Amino acid sequence: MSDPRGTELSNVSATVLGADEIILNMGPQHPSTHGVLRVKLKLDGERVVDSECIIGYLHRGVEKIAEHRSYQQFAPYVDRMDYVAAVSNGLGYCEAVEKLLGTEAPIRARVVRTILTELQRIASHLLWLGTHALDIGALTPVFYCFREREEILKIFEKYCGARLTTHAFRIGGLQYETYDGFEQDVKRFCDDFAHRIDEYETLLTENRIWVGRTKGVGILSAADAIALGVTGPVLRASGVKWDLRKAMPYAAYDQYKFEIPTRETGDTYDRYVVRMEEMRQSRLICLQAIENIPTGPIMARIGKVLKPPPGEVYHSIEAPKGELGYYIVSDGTTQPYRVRVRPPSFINLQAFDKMARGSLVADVVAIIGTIDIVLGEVDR
Amino acid sequence: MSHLLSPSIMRLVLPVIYAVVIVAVLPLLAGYIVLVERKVMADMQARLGPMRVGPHGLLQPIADAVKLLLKEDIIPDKADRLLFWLAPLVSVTMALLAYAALPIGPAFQIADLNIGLLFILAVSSLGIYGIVLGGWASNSHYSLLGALRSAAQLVSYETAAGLGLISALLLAGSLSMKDIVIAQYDQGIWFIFYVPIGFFIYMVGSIAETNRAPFDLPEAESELVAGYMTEYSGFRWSLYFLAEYANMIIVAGIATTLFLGGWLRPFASSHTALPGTSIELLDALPSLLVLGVALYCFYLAPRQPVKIQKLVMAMAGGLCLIIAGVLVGALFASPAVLQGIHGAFWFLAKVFAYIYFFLWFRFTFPRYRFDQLMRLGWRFLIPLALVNLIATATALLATREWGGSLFFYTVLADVVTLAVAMFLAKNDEVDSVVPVADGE
Amino acid sequence: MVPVDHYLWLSLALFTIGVIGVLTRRNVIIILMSIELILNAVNINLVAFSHMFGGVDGQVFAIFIITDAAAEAAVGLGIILAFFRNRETLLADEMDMLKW
Amino acid sequence: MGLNSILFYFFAALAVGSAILMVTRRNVVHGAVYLITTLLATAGVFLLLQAEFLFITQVILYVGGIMVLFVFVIMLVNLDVSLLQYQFNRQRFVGGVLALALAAQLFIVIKMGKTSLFPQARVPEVLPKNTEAVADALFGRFMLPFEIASILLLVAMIGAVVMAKRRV
Repeated sequence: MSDPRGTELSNVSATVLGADEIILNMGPQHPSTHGVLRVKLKLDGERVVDSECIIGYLHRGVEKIAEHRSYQQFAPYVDRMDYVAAVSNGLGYCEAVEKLLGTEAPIRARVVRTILTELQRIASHLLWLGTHALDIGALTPVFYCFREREEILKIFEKYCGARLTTHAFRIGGLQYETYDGFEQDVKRFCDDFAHRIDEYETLLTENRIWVGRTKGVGILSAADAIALGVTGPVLRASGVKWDLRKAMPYAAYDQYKFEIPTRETGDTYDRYVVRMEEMRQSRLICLQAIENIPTGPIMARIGKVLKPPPGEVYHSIEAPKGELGYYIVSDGTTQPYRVRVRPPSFINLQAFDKMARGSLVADVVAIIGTIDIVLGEVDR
Repeated sequence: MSHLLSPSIMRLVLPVIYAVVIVAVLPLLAGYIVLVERKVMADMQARLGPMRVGPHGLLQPIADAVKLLLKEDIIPDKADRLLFWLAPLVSVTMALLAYAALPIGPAFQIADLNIGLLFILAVSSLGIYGIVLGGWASNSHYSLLGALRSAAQLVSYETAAGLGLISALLLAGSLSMKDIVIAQYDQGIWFIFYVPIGFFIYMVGSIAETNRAPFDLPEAESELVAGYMTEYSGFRWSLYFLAEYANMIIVAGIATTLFLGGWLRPFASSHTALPGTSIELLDALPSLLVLGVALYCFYLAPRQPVKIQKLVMAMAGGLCLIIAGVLVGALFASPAVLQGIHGAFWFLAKVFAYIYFFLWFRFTFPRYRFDQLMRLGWRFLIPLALVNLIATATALLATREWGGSLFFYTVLADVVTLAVAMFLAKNDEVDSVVPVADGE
Repeated sequence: MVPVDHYLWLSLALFTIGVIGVLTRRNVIIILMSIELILNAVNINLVAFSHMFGGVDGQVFAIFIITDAAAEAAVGLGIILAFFRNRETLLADEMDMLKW
Repeated sequence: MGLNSILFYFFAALAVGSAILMVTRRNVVHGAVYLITTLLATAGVFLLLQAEFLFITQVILYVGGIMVLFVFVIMLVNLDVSLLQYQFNRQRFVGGVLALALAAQLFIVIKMGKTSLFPQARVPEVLPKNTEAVADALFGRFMLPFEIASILLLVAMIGAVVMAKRRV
């Protein structure tokens, strides 16, 4: 400080310090980033000018593990990716391996799989709705959502003994027969759920604050969504009618009638509406399927030791969050040579920066919520 | 003994007693409001709420207080120690100071200031320093952003709330809290029926001022962690907490005094005595209500699972019984005592009713975004409050000039204000659909 | 009963401190705050005289001065914000460009 | 010395002490806090002078309004740099001397005029209700200045918005 006026010092610092741009670090232990997502935001006042998602805090090397496990042994691991939609993960993996083996599960197994997967879709969307509403400050819906989700988890528990990471399906079909009263349980849930979902909508859909917080927030145009590889409800809310259940039917979806809800704008509100409608459609699928579960075997004849012929396969399903794909390379041994998962959350998270730029800090929370990410799946 | 009770001494001693009572009771009251809040929340969310500490969680506030006091007191590195220490004190002092002018009963008031209402508004507006300085002194982005939000929010909504209050002030013609209640007694009607829109504006403004949902941006837990309180813990944190709940009671008290008739019972101006006595019909109501609660407690007591919980429940019933006894006793005492005790009962009942609305809103609505909150304040509430003010003043003037019933004119004024409100809301809707544009 | 001139002494002290602040500090915000202090010192005078003569005229003037102070603070702080945005400094002696 | 006098000297000491601290602090936030203390002490003096309405105006407007604005702006502009800079300007000695000279002049004026200029006026025992009296004066004789003040505020508001706007 040789210069008593200290002008030198002030000139130096002026280049270092921006006028009112600050870096705000959200996470990895921020309550509303749904796990250990870390977001670095560059803020101009309260407006986001740049954002960066930093992931990997939950990396467990699931894909690598697969290379040292037999095909059956790896099946429970996939449940740990999207742990709020374990059944869907299992379905994707089992069908991919079945495709690799060149076989198919019996029709009864496929119908039961469809029912359970659709229930899982409802459960996943319920969890999303509750936490998303909580992020935006509505404290009550989350408890209502958990109440209904609990019913679904009870059905899972009765069916296979586990609630969250179910490992419900086996390669080639199902391990367990449905329990007595399965149909009644699902039916009771579906009947109940019809007016439960109206209950959520009375709390949110027309609420001025909710509309104000979600309309026009985090807009993602259809072109951007396609360019970024976004799938699932996020894509459909942007106006692209793309649903693998219709586009490349798997399990037993080709037998049932259902709509693919889409919206135009691609903002947070549209994604909300799309997911609400998807829950209704899932309920309809469940009701149709439960009417007529075909009888017959639940397991294809595939033998105890799986040795798929050398080759590779890619199979994808419409998980609650978007396209969940498995790319499996077999070298003819009992263990896969390589397994690569295409997780919907990971790809959808790419759209975050597009949505967040120019929005406010409060919207960032809404935008993270609306993508519906699960970090277990993003990081694997 | 007689000289001790002489009026001049009592004039000095009574305020001190009141002050001590308020300072002693307020933390407990705040604790129980938290319990009520959790119970109401649980009820609205289809669950039970606190059930473990005491029957139905009756002792939960005490357990919470003990926990808070025993927590480690952490001062962040590089925090401004002096201000970090001072800020919660400012918050809580200002909140407590406001009670000086709040009339809980016709006599139960520490100081009947000529400018009572302004005094309360002034001190509660000073509470903002506690928040802003606390947020700044913590040396954390979260705290600072929370503090700045809250500064902006308080300044804007104070204006709206103040303008809402003035409509009632016009009717009362005084700033003294006591005179305002007396004016309502004289006119035989609570001011809420004259200026419902003013009440509504004040209600929204007061929710925003106390940082309650849906205006709880300064402490939006999902966005800014806990806002300005992020870095606080233990005792300091509980001071903030106390200040928040004390402020809630204050705003509820202001609303009660200005719009809901203060300590007056419903239909205070009509007198219907019970046959054969001098006891009035409606004066018996409080005792019966509390008696009902006491009986319910006694009904629940043997149904508690644990012996100690049975005991606590019975004690709660006994407490209610004692209160009911006091209320009944007051019926036979002198009119001043009757007014004092029953006044406090009605005042607290109205305050709790008002706070119940706060809770109801909190568990129903999502949270506003900062710009939306500002828009609501500046572009809807303040213009509406101004229109309401002018309309009410016109109604008063019309009554004075042309005669006729004030009620008729105020209804007209309200209709006009509502029309303006519709217009404003429609304008607002057009704006809010437009996506957030960049600031270029 | 406090003699009137004691109010004047208080006012004088605050006024002088304010002037010293304006003339010697570099930070524009502190300078602005010192101006507020000067205005406040004037208010004490006005109210003291108003009380001395038993009227309220002095108080009315004090209210006008507070209004003035509010206006001045609003514009002054606006200027400071604009200044800070453009020059990223708060020092009065660096306000040496007539335009930027 | 009655209670009134004790309170006056207490407030006076508080005001002057905080004022001195205000102009000498390095940290602007601390300066603002001391200015707030000064303003509150002055408000106390107003109360002793039975100017209740002005007391409230001072607290609500000055402390609750203007100073909040100050604190707000101080927190918006970054402070870390200014803490390290030299706090007084080059003319500090000249400025200080000038200020003291001005103070000395005023001192002499007050001292000389103490007996002649300010007759010990009689304070009426019962003052009219302060708020009403101020209101009568404001909306009666001082109506025009009042309106001018409101226009001034409007102009200031527009000016502040224009100045603070991001890019004009």
